[in-house]
Amino acid sequence: MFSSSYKGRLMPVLLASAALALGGAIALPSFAAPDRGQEYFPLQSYRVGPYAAGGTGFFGGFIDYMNLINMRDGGVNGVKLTWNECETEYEVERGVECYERMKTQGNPGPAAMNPLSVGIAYALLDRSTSDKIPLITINHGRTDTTDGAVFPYIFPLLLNPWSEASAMVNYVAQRDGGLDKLRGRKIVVLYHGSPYGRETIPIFALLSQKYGFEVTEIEVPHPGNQQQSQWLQIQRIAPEFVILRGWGVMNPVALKTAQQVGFPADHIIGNIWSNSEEDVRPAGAAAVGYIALTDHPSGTEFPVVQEIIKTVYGANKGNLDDKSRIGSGYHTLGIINGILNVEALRIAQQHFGDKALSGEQVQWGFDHLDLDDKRIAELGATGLLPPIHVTCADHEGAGAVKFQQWDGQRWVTKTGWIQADRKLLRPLIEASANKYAAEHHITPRNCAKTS
Amino acid sequence: MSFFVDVLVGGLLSGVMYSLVALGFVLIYKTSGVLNFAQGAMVLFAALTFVSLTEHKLPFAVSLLVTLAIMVALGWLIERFVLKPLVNQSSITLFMATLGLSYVIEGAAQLLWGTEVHGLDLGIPDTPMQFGSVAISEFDLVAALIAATMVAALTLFFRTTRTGLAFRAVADDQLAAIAVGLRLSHVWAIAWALAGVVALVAGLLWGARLGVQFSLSTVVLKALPVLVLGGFDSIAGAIVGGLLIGAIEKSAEVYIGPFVGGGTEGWIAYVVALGFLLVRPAGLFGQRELVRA
Amino acid sequence: MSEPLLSVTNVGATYDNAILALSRVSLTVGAGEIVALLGANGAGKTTTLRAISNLLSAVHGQITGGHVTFDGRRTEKLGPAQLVAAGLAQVIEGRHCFPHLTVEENLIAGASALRIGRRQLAADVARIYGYFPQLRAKRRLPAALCSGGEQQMTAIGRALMARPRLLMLDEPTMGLAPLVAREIFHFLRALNRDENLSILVAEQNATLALRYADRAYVLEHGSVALAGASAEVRERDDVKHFYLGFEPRQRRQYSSLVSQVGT
Amino acid sequence: MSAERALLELRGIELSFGGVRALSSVDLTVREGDIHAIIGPNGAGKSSLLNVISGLYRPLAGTIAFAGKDYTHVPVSALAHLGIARTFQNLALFAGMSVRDNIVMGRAAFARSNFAENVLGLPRSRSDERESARRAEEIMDFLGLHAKGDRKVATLPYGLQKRVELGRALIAGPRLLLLDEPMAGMTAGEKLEMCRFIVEAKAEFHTTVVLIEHDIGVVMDLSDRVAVLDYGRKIADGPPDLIRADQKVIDAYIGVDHDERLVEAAV
Amino acid sequence: MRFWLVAALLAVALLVVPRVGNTYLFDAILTPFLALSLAGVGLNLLTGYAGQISVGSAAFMAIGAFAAYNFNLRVPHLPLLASFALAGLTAAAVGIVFGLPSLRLKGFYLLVSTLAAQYFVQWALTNFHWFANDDPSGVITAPQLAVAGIDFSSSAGRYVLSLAVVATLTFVALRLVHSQTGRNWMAVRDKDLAAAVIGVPIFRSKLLAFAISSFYCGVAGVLWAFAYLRTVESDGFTLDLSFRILFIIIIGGLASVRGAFFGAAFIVVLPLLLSRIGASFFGTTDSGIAELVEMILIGVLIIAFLIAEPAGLVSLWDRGRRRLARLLSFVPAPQS
Repeated sequence: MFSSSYKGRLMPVLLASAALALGGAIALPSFAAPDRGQEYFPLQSYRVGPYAAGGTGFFGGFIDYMNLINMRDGGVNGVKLTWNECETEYEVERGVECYERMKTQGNPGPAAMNPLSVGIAYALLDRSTSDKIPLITINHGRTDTTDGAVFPYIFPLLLNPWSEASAMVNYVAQRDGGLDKLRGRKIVVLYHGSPYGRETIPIFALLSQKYGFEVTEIEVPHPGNQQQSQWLQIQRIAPEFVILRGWGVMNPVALKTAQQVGFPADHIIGNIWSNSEEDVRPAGAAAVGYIALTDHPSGTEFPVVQEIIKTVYGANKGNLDDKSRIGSGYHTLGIINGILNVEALRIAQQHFGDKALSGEQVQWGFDHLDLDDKRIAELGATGLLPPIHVTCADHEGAGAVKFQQWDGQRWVTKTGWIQADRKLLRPLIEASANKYAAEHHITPRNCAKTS
Repeated sequence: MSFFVDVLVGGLLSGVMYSLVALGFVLIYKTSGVLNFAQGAMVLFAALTFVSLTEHKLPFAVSLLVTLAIMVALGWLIERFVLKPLVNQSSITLFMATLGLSYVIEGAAQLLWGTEVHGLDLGIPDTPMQFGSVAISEFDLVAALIAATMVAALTLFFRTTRTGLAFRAVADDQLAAIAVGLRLSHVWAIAWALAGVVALVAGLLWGARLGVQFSLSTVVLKALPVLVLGGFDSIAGAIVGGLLIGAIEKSAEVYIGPFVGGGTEGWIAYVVALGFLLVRPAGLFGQRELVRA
Repeated sequence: MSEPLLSVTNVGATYDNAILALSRVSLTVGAGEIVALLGANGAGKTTTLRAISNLLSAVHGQITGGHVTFDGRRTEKLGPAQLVAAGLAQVIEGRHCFPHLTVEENLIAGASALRIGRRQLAADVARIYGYFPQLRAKRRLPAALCSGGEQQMTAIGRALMARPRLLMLDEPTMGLAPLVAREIFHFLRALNRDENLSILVAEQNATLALRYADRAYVLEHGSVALAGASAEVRERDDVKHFYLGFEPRQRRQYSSLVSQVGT
Repeated sequence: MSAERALLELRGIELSFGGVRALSSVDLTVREGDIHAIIGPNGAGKSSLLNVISGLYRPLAGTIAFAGKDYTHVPVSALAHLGIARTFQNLALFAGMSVRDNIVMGRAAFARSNFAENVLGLPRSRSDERESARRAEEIMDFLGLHAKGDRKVATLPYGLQKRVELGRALIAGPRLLLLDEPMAGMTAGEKLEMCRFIVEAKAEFHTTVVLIEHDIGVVMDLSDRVAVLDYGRKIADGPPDLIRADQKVIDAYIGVDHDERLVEAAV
Repeated sequence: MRFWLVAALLAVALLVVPRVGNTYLFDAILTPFLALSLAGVGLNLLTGYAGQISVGSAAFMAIGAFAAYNFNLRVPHLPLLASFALAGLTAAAVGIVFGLPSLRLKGFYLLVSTLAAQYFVQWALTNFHWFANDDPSGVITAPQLAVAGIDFSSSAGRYVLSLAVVATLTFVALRLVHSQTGRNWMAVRDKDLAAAVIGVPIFRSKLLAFAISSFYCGVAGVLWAFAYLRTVESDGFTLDLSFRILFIIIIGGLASVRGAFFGAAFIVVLPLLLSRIGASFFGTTDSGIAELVEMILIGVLIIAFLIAEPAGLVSLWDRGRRRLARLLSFVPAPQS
């Protein structure tokens, strides 16, 4: 009575399609292979899964910028940019598979890897070093990779996590009228339960010791859609500020839960991954007044964004499906990431000639990446990113951030560039990097010589 | 003391949300013995469909009705194309099939409506109200109310309608149900459709709280310990289990969490459920022990 | 004689594709008849009834041959629900009341295969209470809490709710006190007489069944060993043999075996 | 012919399930070397009695003496070492295993090697395996199963599966063999063969047999003694000829007109 | 015949493949395939043979990985393979603890109890920083892989090392399931009552199954961490990974050591296959859509396989082989 009409026919269909699939996979090229003589940027992107919003915005911005360069300038000094995507879903295994699949493609090979995932970046640390492909972890990554002597191929550009923590503490101090006012204050750090989230645990402890504020660090398990008990705990501690080191869904949920327990939004300070429109919009009214740090302010008023709208989206080649997301935080970060990658290539070309370069050559460009206010203005990105000066020893190159507040519709910038206390951090970074070097038998290169 | 009450109340109310998800499991398990892992995906699918419809400028009520219709249709499709051909297979096979199903539903939901995070505003403010010294979010209260209404409605449905009667008959004794002329596949289809409706309600409430996005589908993992505690086949158990788990989880995180570095919420429910099981292997309200696949 | 209401022709059946349960069973039930199906445990009575109402597939069984005609229609393509709707109801072995449903709900569930309105349904339930007045008192009690006799009445009542023309019962007196068992058969006889309901009853208690039935079939090893009018069957000595193994020929075989080995 | 010594003695066994009385004050004495049958209508408590003897049910009251030792309930885990083996009414074979492995399993309690020895193939494990294999071959020869050794047991016809189950019980060389309907659902020919196995097993392994069987013809011919249960009580016990003539037994089986019976009881 | 086939296969895998393969083949396909196969063999011992469902395999992989890391770190001069074995033993010990509920629980209730293991272990490994040698991110990095002075750190080397470990343990598993231990497991699985009656120590057999299965998963975790990813955090050993391993044994075939390899091939290769087809089909337009279509397809395929071949790829394979053998033998099949 339960015999089902299609059951019997299923197996032949399955076998036939399996054969077809196998044949197809062998016959078809695995990607539209990058053309010879073009600069190849493999994208380990993620447009699905819990962090899809971040992925689509960031990689959308990156692709939009590369499209702009190709369409407006005909590439970088005549070298067209090319790319393809491999979906990682923010998962390490898939990231590794993508890396392995993409690293051999392109001629002369990939310019740089941009996985936008701390977990994946960790797994690629020695792989990309031994394969001589720069690994860009803009605004994130492992802090001690800032030490370019030990990690020549890893670039936590603009802002590493420790700088970020320091800048946030500095901002709190500035609001209160000086670092000496921090003594006795209570601060809670609410962080994402992942390597990214945990990266700053020791540094907050250090800062609290140095400035005498009381810090409680509370973890929110991945993906962060359950925070009630954490916020009840916060309610009990009653801190002056909550520093939110969130990611993806954790951010709106944090804001909503804060509202639920009655914690004021304007005393929550979000970090670099809690500062996009996608993080606050879903929280609705609960997000009004929320403050976040940024080094990639959102907005469409920047000339480079305008040009993308005009040239790329005008030609219907824009990457974002939802046009209202143009100029959102993730999107502008993607654009900035595009700028930095392209400029590194440009600088490397000055050294190696105007042609498609290998990863090893592009590394030279990143190692000498230097964008001052003038160059940033030429790029149409004034105010969009701080000046950056990368050196052999310093792969961060900036460490300055602005603070912005959400008014319910848009982010309103509240401060100019605020610097992290990089002098304080540098010895710690070096110590950590040297420990890594010792464990992994790496001989640091001599930066005094090369620069 | 008042803090403890705050925690307890907060826990109980979030437990209500767990119960809502667990309810969907119970409906299907009771009639067909399938542990439906795709329930979470159905929650996501329902919420995403609804919110996308409203974003396409459909009025609230129309969106609700359309989503309802889609969920019912989905239930029927699942019965027809997944469960029916798998009848008489071991329960582990059925479980794995629902896992596969969850991929399909999650994929389809996002393919249809995109992967962006959507805010969902049901017009219920999520701000605390003071009841004496205890602060309770209005949203939580409304959620609890809706959950209570739904349980009442389901109970009424089962007690008073003939479909409900058929449903209970199948849950009680399948062979006898066939012998009196009940069509199992009809009842199963209804169970899946109802589970879809429950998923819609859960999706709306969870979605309003968390934003409508991918991780909604992971709420299913919160429902499992609830089911263990309450018994896989008891509606009352789903409610009581949910409340218990919510309360235990929150108080543990607040009172024990700080001493062990926090994050106990991820497992405490399971460990409590496990400890409980060792004492009562069929759950609080469970009717019979399940035999291995 | 006109076409019988039910005719079973050479039906064979197995469980799990391995256990042979029936081989070539044939029987008929005429309109208005009470027919008894007798035999020892495991002779195939239950399987025969399940084969008739197409319940075998629900218990890992299958029909391997032959065919069943009910009211002139072949039944192999009909599902159990359709058969019930066509007027063939069964009280399955061991009663199988829905334990958590009340007595009244059990009865209502019996009408599942029919499309009838609420009022009609209430009238039908009242009719059952007419047959079994003691059920009315227990109408709100979960069936599991009723006595064995009441459960059997509930099960019979539930089957009658489908307004059958042929009622099949599988060991309706199993485990019941003698007086209750008699009461049940008495009731069946009355129902048959008053409403012209045809009945096929599988029963282990041959004496009791033969006293009420018009005709009887005796099953042995999954096939019909003996058939005839009740009185006739009652008088035959070999009925005893089917239960107590008096068949001389077979005995010899085993005995010789024993003596052979013993020496 | 058979010794008069009692191998198994049940005294005053009481058993009930959720208030329903399954066995009431049942006494049973099984003499060593006998085939002792237990018969009775459906639901009379025959299988329950077997489950009490094999320790699966714990009686409410009563004692069980086996080979001179008293138990309030028989420990299941020690059953094999006591020398008791049984078969089940509805086949309890290990469906996913081969015929040979099923039979070998009957010696599970007597394996001396542990898993580490098994993995490494140490002498003790090897001798275990050899011994088991040898005995399994013997049993399969005895039961006519040698051609089927590698077949998955679930693919065999029912009659053969019953035989495998008997083999699994026999390989342990039990002193007492409990058979729960070993011939149910068999054709006459299969029954005859099964009878032969039981009789031969008794002769060859000196096994005492307690047998539940519905085919009374078989029972009467095969058994040394027959006990009759009805409604959880033993209503008769004795040699087949006496049982056959016992009016209570006839009543219980064929059913009497209950009025008569009530009258009889009243008299 | 079969022995020679397997031997030939192994010889090719060990001698030929490392010479002709590229790093993509090793790092993205073969090494994860081997690690997952081993985990599948382990879970199959527990679920397929002993009949105890578990969705905690990833947790035991995590225990293995972290234990091996710590043994390597903290015990000087410990040979690499010894740390593998110790890691497996650690996982086995924890496995016994989480196997205790199997005394009383069955089916889905037991499944939920293994979920407790999954979450608790993941939490403990992240929360107590000692396990990751106080790395602030909770990430551990593989040590240099050297056995008896030979370095296995290259892609091909890691593949060969994995292959050797997996082949050895598979051999052991095969012996185990054909021994009294394996028979006891199957007896408990098929009819625990009958098993008890004939004297199988039920509880001890179940615990042994948990222990050995966890040992296998633990070693698989070491391979996953050391040979495949090289850098892992405990969050990488998710429930999703546990489910994948469960899929492997169900799709491959329960109670079949070979099945774990078939299943692992299916689970590792299918997504790659689909994503390759997807990439060429959708081009570079939107990897998201390709990914979602892929997700749906995987789900559909899983359901379809469960419906069409509930006994797993192994039985499909055996049927195919028999049919092929009949074709090749040129003897017409006997008419039945």
